[in-house]
Amino acid sequence: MPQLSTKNIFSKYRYWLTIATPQSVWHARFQRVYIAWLSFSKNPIAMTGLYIILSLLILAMFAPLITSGDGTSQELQNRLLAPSANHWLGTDELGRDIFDRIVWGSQITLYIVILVAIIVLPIGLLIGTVAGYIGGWVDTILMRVTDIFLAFPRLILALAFVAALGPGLDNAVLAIALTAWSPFARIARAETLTIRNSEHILAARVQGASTTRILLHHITPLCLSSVIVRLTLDMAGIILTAAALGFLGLGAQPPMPEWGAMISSGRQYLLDQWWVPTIPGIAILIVSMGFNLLGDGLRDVLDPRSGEG
Amino acid sequence: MKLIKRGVYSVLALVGLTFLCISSVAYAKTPSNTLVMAKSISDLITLDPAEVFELTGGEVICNIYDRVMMFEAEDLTKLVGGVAESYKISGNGKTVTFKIRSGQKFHSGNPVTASDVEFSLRRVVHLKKTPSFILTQFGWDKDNVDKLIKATGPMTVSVTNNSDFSAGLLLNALSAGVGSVVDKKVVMSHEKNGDMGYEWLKTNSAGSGPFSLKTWKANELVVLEANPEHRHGKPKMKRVILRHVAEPAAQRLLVEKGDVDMARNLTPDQIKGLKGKKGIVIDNNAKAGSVYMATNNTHPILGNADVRKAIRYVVDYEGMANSFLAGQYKVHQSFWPGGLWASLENNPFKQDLTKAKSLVSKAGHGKGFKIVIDTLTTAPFPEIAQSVQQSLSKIGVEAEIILSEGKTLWPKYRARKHELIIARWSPDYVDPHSNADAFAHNPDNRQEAKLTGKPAWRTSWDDKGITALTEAAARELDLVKREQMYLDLQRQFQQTAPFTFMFQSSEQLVRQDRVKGFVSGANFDLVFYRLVSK
Amino acid sequence: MGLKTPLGLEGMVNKSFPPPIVGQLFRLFSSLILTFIGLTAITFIIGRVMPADPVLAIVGDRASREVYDAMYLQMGLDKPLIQQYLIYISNVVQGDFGKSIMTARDVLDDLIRFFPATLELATIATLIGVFIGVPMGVGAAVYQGQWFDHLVRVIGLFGYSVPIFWLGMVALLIFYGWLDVLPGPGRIEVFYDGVVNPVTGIILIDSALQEEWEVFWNAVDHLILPSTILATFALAYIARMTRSFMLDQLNQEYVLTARVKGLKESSVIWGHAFRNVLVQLITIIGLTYASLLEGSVLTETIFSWPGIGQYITTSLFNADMNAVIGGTVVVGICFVGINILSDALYKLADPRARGD
Amino acid sequence: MIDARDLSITFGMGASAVHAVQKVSFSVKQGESYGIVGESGSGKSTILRALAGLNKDWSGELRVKDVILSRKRSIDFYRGLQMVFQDPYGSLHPRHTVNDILNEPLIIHKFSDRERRINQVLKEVGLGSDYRFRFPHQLSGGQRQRISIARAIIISPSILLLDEPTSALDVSVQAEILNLLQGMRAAHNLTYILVSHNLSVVAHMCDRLAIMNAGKIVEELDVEHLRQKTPEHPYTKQLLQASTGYDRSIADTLEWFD
Amino acid sequence: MQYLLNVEKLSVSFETPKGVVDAVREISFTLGKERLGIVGESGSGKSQTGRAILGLTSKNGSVSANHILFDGADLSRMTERDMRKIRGARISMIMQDPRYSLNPVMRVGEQIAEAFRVHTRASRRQAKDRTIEMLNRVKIREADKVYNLFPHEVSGGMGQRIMIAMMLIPEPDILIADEPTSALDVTVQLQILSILDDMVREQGMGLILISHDLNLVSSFCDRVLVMYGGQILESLNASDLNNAKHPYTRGLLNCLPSLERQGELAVLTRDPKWLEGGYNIP
Repeated sequence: MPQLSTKNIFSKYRYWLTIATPQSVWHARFQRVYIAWLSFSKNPIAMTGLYIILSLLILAMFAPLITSGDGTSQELQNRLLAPSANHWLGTDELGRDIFDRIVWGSQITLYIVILVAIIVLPIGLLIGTVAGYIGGWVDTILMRVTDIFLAFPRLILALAFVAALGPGLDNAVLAIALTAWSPFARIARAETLTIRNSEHILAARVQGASTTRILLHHITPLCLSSVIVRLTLDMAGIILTAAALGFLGLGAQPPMPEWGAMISSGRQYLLDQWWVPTIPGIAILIVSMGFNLLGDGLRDVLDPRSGEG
Repeated sequence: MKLIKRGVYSVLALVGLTFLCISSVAYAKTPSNTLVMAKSISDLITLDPAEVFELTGGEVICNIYDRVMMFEAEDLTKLVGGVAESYKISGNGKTVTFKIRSGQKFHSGNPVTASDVEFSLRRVVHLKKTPSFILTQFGWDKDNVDKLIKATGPMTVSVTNNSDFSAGLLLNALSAGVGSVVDKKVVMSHEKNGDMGYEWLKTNSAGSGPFSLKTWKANELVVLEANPEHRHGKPKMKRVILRHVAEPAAQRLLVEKGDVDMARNLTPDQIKGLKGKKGIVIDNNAKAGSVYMATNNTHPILGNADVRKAIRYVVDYEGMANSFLAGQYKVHQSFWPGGLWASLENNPFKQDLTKAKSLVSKAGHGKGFKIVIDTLTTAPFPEIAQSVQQSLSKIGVEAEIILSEGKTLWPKYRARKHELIIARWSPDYVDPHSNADAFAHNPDNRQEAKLTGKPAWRTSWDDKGITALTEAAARELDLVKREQMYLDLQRQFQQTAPFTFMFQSSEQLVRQDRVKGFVSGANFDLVFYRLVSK
Repeated sequence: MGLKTPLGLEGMVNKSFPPPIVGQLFRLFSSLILTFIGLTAITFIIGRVMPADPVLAIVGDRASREVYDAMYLQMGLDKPLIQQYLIYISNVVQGDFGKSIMTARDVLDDLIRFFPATLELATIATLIGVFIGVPMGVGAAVYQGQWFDHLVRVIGLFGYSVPIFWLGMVALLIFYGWLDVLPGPGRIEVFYDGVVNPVTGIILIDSALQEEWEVFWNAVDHLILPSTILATFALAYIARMTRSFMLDQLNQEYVLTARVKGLKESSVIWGHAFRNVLVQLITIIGLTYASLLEGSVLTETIFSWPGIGQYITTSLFNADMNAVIGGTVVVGICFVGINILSDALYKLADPRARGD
Repeated sequence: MIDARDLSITFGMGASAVHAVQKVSFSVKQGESYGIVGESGSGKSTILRALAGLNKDWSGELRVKDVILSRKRSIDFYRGLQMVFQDPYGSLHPRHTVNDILNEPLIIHKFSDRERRINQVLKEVGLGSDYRFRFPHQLSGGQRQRISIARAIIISPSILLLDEPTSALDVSVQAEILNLLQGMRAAHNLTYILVSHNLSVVAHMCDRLAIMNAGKIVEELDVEHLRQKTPEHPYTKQLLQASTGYDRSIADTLEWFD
Repeated sequence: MQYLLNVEKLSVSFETPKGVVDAVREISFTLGKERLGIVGESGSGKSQTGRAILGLTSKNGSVSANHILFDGADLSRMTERDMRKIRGARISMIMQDPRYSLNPVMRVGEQIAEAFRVHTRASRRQAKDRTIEMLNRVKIREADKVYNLFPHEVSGGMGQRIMIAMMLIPEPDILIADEPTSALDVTVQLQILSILDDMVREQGMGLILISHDLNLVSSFCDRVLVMYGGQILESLNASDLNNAKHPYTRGLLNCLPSLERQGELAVLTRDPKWLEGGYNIP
C-alpha cells in the first residue's frame, strides 16, 4: 500500500477541486467555492478584511480563555489606569480592564452583525424581488413603502424605534434592522428588474415554472450576491449605527461592554485618560474596516461586472 | 502624472485657503463686561416663574425676578424681605401683611406695586402649573385666592394662610420661584385667551431683578442683560451668557482655552485633570441636592422590610464617594441635606455584605433574585448604578440596568412600575418640609389616589405614623420643637423607608481666576450673577 | 418605414415608456404627499407608543395629579389616536406644526432656526466631498493600481469605517485643545450672537450680506472642523463611486473612439469619460447630500451645533413629538426633494433620459 | 398544429404606443418547420414570445393543437411546447449546474425517471455525462446552446420555438447546432418555428417561411421559391439580394430606412 | 510593391487571472492602397491586430513586433505623444457597434467636429461646416439637423455612417474597420460598405476590414487574410477564395448554410497542427 504524504493528500484534494468533470452537484458546488476562494485569496485587501473578521470571531469565541474576567468586575481603587503590563489597554472609569471589555465586546458586535443580517436579508430580498418581478401595483405599493423608509432619517428612525421599544441591545438591533432593510429591497428590486427579462428567466417561464419557483430558485440566488456584498459593506455602517445608539445611551445598557457605549461613557476622559474612549474607537474602526475590505473582496469575487478591482 | 499634479494643486489650494481662514482669526476671548458660562441648558423649557421647576430655569429666573421674600446673595443664611421691605404676622399667626419696598422698578420702567405682588401670587394659583403646590398647600385655590391674597393698599399686601402650616413655612415658600413678582401691566398686555400672559412669559421676561432676558435659544444659549435700575445697583457684568454645551469634555476644553469664563457641568475626574492649571480656579459649593435609591414596596421581594434594609448595607458609599464621585458628592444618608437647619448629620450605614446577605436570607431570598435598576443617562447615575449592580451581585442579586432620559424614567416611577430606581432630588424651597412632604408623607396609598408627585406614594410606602409625624412637624410653630421633630422623623425614616439616601451633592465650579463674586447657594434656584466681576 | 430603436424592439418588452409631463408632475406631487403622510403617521404612532410621557415633559416629574390631568386634557391626549392624527394633519396643512415643549416656541419657528444650521453644515460638507472626492476618484481610476489609487482606497476605507463621533472628539482635541488652530464647539462665538440679523438663517450668507466680516470669518472658522468631519464619509463615498464609475467608463468603447481620434489623454478623461461619470454622479451626490442633511446628528452633538438633527434627537428624548414630527417631515421632504431634483438634473445631463 | 389569426401586439399606450406586430396570420402544420425572417424590429421575435406566453399584450387568436390560447398558459401547455433562445450566455442560469438546469423542467412537470432522462438527453445533444455537473461558464457557446436545446426537449414536447438559435455563434459552431436541430426534428417528429434574420439559415432549416417587415408579414413562401430566387414582394427580393454578399450595383439600388 | 503599412512579427498577449493568453502570435502582413480583409472566428485575434497597430491595446496587454512601419516610422516604437499625432489624422478605426462607440452624452456633430479640430487649427465654425459637409458625404440627409442629435436618437445604420464621417474627416491614410457592419441588418450592411467603398476610392486610402463573415469580406475586399488562433493561416486574393488551400478556410466555407445547398452541413474539424506552422501558407 503506497504511503500517502500530506503533500499527496493535499494535491489529491486540489485535483478533486479543480477537475473539469465534477461528479456530483456537491462536487460542483465545492469547486465553485474553491475557484471563488482562489481568486479571493489572491486579493490581499480582501484577505486583510477576512483576517480581521476571523480575528473578531476568534476573539469572540475564545473570550473566556483570553480574558481574566467577564469585563464587568470593578475595582474602584484601580480606576483610569494607563495601559501597562497588568492592564494592557488600561482601565476605565470604574476600574474595569479595557482589554477584557474589548474582547467581550466583540461578542456583542458579532451578535449585532448576525442578528441584523438575519432580519434584513429576508425582508429586503422578499420585498425587492416580489416588487421587481411582479411589477404593477404591487411594485408601486411596496416601493412607496420602501421610499418612505428611505426618506426617513435613518439614525432618527432608529432612535425613534428604540425610544418606542425601550433602550437595550436587542431593541437597538431590531431598530437598526427596521431602518436598514430598505436599501436592500431597492437593490434586490433593481437587480430583479435586470434579471427578470433575461432569457434564462424567460426559459424558466416557458418550462412552466411558477412565480414562487422563479423567485426562489432563479431570481433570489442572483440577487443574493449583490445583496450580500452590499450587506457586508453596510455592516460597517450598521456597527457604527449600533455604536451611535450606544453612544446616545439607547443601545446596549451598562455594564455591557458594547464599544459604542464604551466610547460614550469614556468620552469625558478623552483629555486626561485618552485610552478610555480611544481604544473602543479604534476597535470599531478596525472591525468596520475589516467588513469594508471583506465586502470589497466579495464584490470582486461575486460580482465581477463592477469595475472596482 | 499631470493629472495627479493637478489634483495635488487643487488640494493644496484648498488647504491653503483653510489656513488663510484660520490665520485670520484673532482669538477674541470673552469680553471683559460679559460673563460666559458653559452649561447644559437642555432642561430649560420655560421661563415663566409660575411654571419654572427645572434647575436651569430656576437659576435664570432667580436673576430676572426679585421674589417677595429672599435669601440675598450677600448672606445666604438669612431669609429677608425681597420685593417686600418688611412683613407683619397677625396675632393668630394666620395673616401676613407685607409692606412693599418703594422706588423699585420693573425692567419696563413700571413701578413695583402691591397690585403686582397680588397678581403674581394669584397668577401662580390660577395657572396651576407644577410648582403651584408650594402655594396651594396653604389652602389656596382659584376660588378663594382672590379673597386670601389681597393688596390692601398701594404698597401693602395681605396674605392669609388657609391651612395649619406655620407662618414660617409660608415665608420660606414665598422665597421660592413662585414668589417671583412679575410686571402685571406688561404681562397682561400679552394675555391671550385668558392665559394671564402665560404663553408670552414662557419665553420672555417681565421682572424687576438685576438682569433681564435678552435671548433664549433653546439648547443654544441664554443671554441676560444687566438692569441698571436694580435696587442693589447696577450689576458689574453688562451681559451674562449661558452657553449650552452638552458635552462635559467640550466644556472642559472651552474653559481651559478661556473661551468661557466658567464651566458648570464638569465631572470630578475632569476637575482632577484641571487642578493646578494656570488661571483656573475650582470652587466648591455645598448643594441641597440628594442622590437616593427607591425600592418599590409593591414588588414581591423588594417590599420586604429585611430586603430593604439589606440594600442599605449593600451600597458601597465610601468607595463611590472616594472615586468617581469625589469632590462632587459626599455620603449623606437622610432626606434633608446636611449643613442646613434641621439637618441630621449621622451616616449609620456602611457597606456590609455579610450583614446584607444574612438579611436577604432571613427574608427567604438567600438563593438570590433578579431585579431591574432604572436610572438616568447622565453622569454620575450610570456609574452609581453599575457600582450598586456589582455590589448586589455579591449578595446574589442579579440586576439589570436600564438607562433612560427623565421623560421616560418618571412615567415608570409615577406609575409604580419601577423595581429599584436611582434618582435625584432637590428641595423646592429651603424648609425640611419640602422634602418631608415628598418622601415621608403619603396620606392615601390607594392606586386611584394618584399622589404621583410624592415619591412616598410612588414607592407605595404606607406608613401612617411617619405621615402623621410629617404633618405635625409642618404645623409646629416652636422652632426648637420643630427642628427636633424633623430630626426624629429623619432617624425613623432612615431605618424603615423604602428610600436609601446615599449622597448629597456639592457643586464644583471651574472658573477663570479673574472671575469673582459668583454666588451659588445650597438650592438650585439660589444662584446669583449680580456680584460677578472680571 | 419601420420604427427602429437602437435596442431593437425585442429589448423593449415590458419597458415602460416615459410618461407625459402631466404624469410626471402627478408622480412628483403624489410621492411628496405619500412621503409626508407616511413620515407623519409613523412618527405619530411612535410618539404615542413611546414610554416617554409628553405631559411629564411639560409639567415635570413632581407634578401633582391635578396638574398632570389638566395638561393631559389640554394636549388632547384623551382623544382616539386617529382623531389626534387627523387634528394634527389638518393643523399642519394650515401651516401650524404645533408648539415645541422643549423650546416653548412654535415648531415652525424652531425649524426655521435650526434647519439652516444643518443646511449650512451639510452643504459645506458636500462641497468638500465633491471637490476633493471627485478628483481623487478620477485620479484613482486613471492610475488604477498605482500608489495614488491605493492612497485613495485607504482614505476611502478610513472614511467609511471611522466612527464619526469618535473622530469628531479626537479632532476637536487635536485642533482645538492641543494645536489651538481652530475654534471650539459651537456655530459662532457666543458674544457675536445677535450681531447679524437672521435673514436666511445661514450665518455665512447673512453676515456677508450685512458686511459683518468679523462674524463671517468667525463662522467660517467654526465651520471648518465639523464640516470636515461630516464630510469624511461623503468624501470617501464620492471618491469610491467616482473611481468605480470612471473605471466603468474608461472600459467603454467610446473612450477607445476618442483615443482613436488622437485626443490627448486629459481630453479623453475629462472631455469624454468624465462627462458620462458626471451624469451618474449626480444621483450619488444628491443621495450623499440628503444623507448628510439627515445624518448630521452625531456631528452636531459633538460640536454643539444647533442643527435639526440635534433638535430632533433632543426632542425625541424629551417626548416632544410635535418637534420630532416637524423635524422629520422637513428632513424627509428634503430627502424626497433632493432626489427629485437630482432626478431632474440627471434627465438634463443625460440625453438618453430626457424622454421627449 | 399552430394557428395565428389577426395577431397584433402593441407595447405601451397612447401616443407612445408601438405596434410591434399588426394583424399577422399564419399556420404551421404538424411536423413542419416554419421560418420567420425579418430584420431587427420587424416583430418576428415578438410573435414567438406571444405564442410562448411570455407576452400578454396581444390580441387576435392563437391556437395550438386546436386549443384556443388564453393569456395565461397552463403547465400542460408548456409540456407540449418549448423554446430555445438566442443568447447561449443569457439563457442559462449562471448559478445552476447543467444538472440543475435539466432537472428543473422534470421537477415542474413531475417526471419520475429524471436520472435516466438527463443522461439520455445529454448523450443526444452530443455532450457526455461529464458535462452534467458543470456550470454554464465552464462551457463554450456551442455547448451552452446544446444544453438549451437539451433543456427544451427533455420533457419531450411536440413543438419547439427557436428564437435566433445560432445568431450569437461562430459559423463553424452554427453548423453543428443546425445539424443537431435537424437531427432532433427527424428523431422526435418535432414541429419547429424558427425565427432568424439570416435568410440562409432559415432556407436551410425550413420548409416554409414568412418574410416580415415592420410588424407585417409581407410574403409567405415555400423554400423552393426562395431557392429559385423568385419571390414576389420587392422587400423579399431586396433581402435576398443583400444576403448574397457585397455587390456594388445592388448596394446602390437599396433604399435607406432611417 | 508600394505599401502603406508593413507589419512584421506582431504579437499581442494578455495577462489574465488564468495566466498569459497569446491573442496574436507573430503575424506579418503588408497593406497597400487596397481593401484588405482580415477574417476569423471569435478569439482569432483579428480585432487585437487592429488595436495593436493603433497602439490601443488595453492596459493588461503587451505588444511586441519587429516593426510596424508606417510612412517611414515604426509605430511599435513610437512614444504615446507621437502616436497621438498618427491616430485619427493618419490611421483611423471604426468599431463594431455605434451604440457603444459614440459618446452618449455628446451631440454627434460635436463628436465629429472634435475629430477634425484635434488635428487642425480650424475654428469652431469651420469645423462645423466641415462636419456638415462630411455628413452629406456619408449620405445623411438633413445633416444640420442630425448634427444636433444625440447618439441614442439615431439608428444603427446612421450611427455607423456618423462613425465613418468622424473617422474620415481628418482624411487619414489608413482606415481600420473592425466589424463595422455586424451589428446591422443585411440591407444596411451593404449600404455602409458601399459608403466605405466610395471613401476608399475617393481618398485613396488603405482599408483593413476586420470581419467574421467570409462571404462579405471576399465579395468586398481585394485581398483576404484568414486568422485562426492568433496566426494568419492563409493570405489570398479575394477572387481566389474558392481555391483556398488551407483546410480551415475550406472548412469555414463549407459549413455555411446557403440557399443552394441542402442536407447536413459540413462540420469543421480543427487540427492542432494548424498552429504549429504545418500549414502556414505565406
